[in-house]
Amino acid sequence: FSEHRVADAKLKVLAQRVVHSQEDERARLSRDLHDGISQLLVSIKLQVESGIAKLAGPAAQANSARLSFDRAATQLNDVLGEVRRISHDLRPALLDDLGLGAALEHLTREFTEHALSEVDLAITGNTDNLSEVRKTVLFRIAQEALTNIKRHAAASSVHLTLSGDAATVRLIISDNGRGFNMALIADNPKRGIGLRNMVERAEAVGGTLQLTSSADGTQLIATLPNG
Amino acid sequence: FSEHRVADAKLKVLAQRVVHSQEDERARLSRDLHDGISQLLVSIKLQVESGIAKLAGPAAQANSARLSFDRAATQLNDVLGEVRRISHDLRPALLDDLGLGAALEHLTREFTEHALSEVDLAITGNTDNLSEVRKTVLFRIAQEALTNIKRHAAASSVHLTLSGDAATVRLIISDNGRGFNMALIADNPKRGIGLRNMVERAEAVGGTLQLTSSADGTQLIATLPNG
Amino acid sequence: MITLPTVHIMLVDDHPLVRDGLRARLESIAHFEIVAEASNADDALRHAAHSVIDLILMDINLSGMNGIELTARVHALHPAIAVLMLSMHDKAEYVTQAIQAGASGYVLKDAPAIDIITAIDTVIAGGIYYSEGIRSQL
Ligand SMILES: Nc1ncnc2c1ncn2[C@@H]1O[C@H](COP(=O)(O)OP(=O)(O)OP(=O)(O)O)[C@@H](O)[C@H]1O
Ligand SMILES: Nc1ncnc2c1ncn2[C@@H]1O[C@H](COP(=O)(O)OP(=O)(O)OP(=O)(O)O)[C@@H](O)[C@H]1O
Ligand SMILES: [K+]
Ligand SMILES: [Mg+2]
Ligand SMILES: [Mg+2]
Ligand SMILES: [Mg+2]
Repeated sequence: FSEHRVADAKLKVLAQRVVHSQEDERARLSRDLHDGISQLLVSIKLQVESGIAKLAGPAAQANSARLSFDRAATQLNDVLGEVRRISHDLRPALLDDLGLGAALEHLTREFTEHALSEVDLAITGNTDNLSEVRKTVLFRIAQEALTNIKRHAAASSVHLTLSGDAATVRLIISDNGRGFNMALIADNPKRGIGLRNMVERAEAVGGTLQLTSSADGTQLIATLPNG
Repeated sequence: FSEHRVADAKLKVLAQRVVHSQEDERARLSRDLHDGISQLLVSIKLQVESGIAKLAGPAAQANSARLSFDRAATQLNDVLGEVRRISHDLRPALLDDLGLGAALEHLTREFTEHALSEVDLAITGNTDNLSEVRKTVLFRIAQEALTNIKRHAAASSVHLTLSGDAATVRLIISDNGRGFNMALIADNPKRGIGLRNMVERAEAVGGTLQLTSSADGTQLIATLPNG
Repeated sequence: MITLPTVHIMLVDDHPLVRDGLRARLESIAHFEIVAEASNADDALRHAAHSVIDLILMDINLSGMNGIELTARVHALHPAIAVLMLSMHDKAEYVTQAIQAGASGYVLKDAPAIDIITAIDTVIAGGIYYSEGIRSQL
């Protein structure tokens, strides 16, 4: 009975967290679109319209019209970049277009742009038969793991390995950073949700996530059925 | 032990469902932005740039330039409308700007535009102190309930009541439609997720959801702590 | 040639590029003059108290006090200043509350800018103006 209760409590906490995180993401996206994209678009539209109005006026205004259009063109590039950023964050089109390997390459490349660590990625065996949802799960795990390394590890080197055989696909991500005390983290009521998300995601698609950490670094192994 | 197992299995199913639905939502949004918004923006940018090029050319092209800019301005209005729609679907700004009452008014007004049923909404007492997340939960419950009524109830009249006292906030949604057999629905492995989502959302924020249905109609009562 | 009396306008919007765009478009109208800009309620109220302003073009989403509350405030303190809402939102609930707060019109940001110009002239002449996109909702 008490175990039932524990599981029940766990369920409630999970449900609560899910409601929060999904609504938070929606609210953030909605604001990004409304305040970021829409307002920029309004400004671009007004520039174009004022350029048109100036063209219709005395010839002396032609130069000023030209300036409005130039501005609009520049701002259009900005807004395009912003829309692309949002849509990539949501789902890297790469994953659909080129598959998991290319998407991981893209992630590691992006990582080296903003971090001081060396990263390498090795891909062996076959992962082409992996289902869409499992690909997405592995991609999200890699995304969160690299974010954690950037934020917490202070590592000088990071290795990613993706390997597939007939039965399973395995993603290993290891760093030589400062590591962390897993027991302490698990007990911290204010702890983040990244690690827990990873575990839940892996388990939700029939897989497992193993984590080991020491002062020599952190290693994470996600193992999913290959299919 | 077996109850523990049941709860554990429930947990896994929930987690799996969440991973799927969130990724589906993200993928859909990402596509909307990438295929809908980005492509339109690229086309607008080309219009503006070709207009600018024509302005720099012989005077005869001034009219043609003007046409390019006009088209760009029109398309900018289209893209703005589209961004607004996406952002509103994610989270109606009304909820933040004008509160839960106005957001429910909006929902019911939208409902009457597409449904044949009569709807009325009564708001009594105070719900201003309700937390952001509880407001969102009640809004989502009303959204799903009205969608269900539209799709399944064939009701001629629908009542919504939002009321708040010192301790609790209550949202009642009732219709006089054909109702459904709750036991049968619960046992159906192919059943939808709308009702389950409502219950989970209400419980996740410390509330309850009561559902009763008969051949005379369906009634749903969500009760949350007021705060 | 008919010369219309100058309309002194204040722009209230928290997005600087939107203010830039509005200024660019409205300044090409001979009898419009942008005399002030504000990105929040405090600045807007200060300008309203110290400058000659005939009309405020008012955004709804401001950080802090929103544009509808600010409209009520301006309406109470400076009843001679006309307020025209300029908003991304096309929902009737916003329009109703804006009018209750004392706004004389409501124009959508994604309507053609000629709409804003017509609205300003209409409101200054004592009329009330709504964008096409919301007339159908009221
Ligand atoms: N690779 C790593 N190296 C060192 N410490 C790590 C590493 N990964 C995780 N940690 C530690 O584990 C903690 C929990 O990680 P988790 O991803 O769950 O949360 P978070 O990153 O703090 O916040 P968020 O919810 O944004 O992910 C981190 O705060 C950090 O202390
Ligand atoms: N107001 C109602 N009147 C009549 N039947 C209803 C009503 N609400 C729900 N139902 C019945 O209960 C079932 C389950 O509803 P639920 O919202 O969980 O799933 P759904 O609407 O079928 O699919 P979705 O997952 O898209 O919500 C419906 O299929 C319908 O048969
Ligand atoms: K002018
Ligand atoms: Mg993290
Ligand atoms: Mg449903
Ligand atoms: Mg704003």
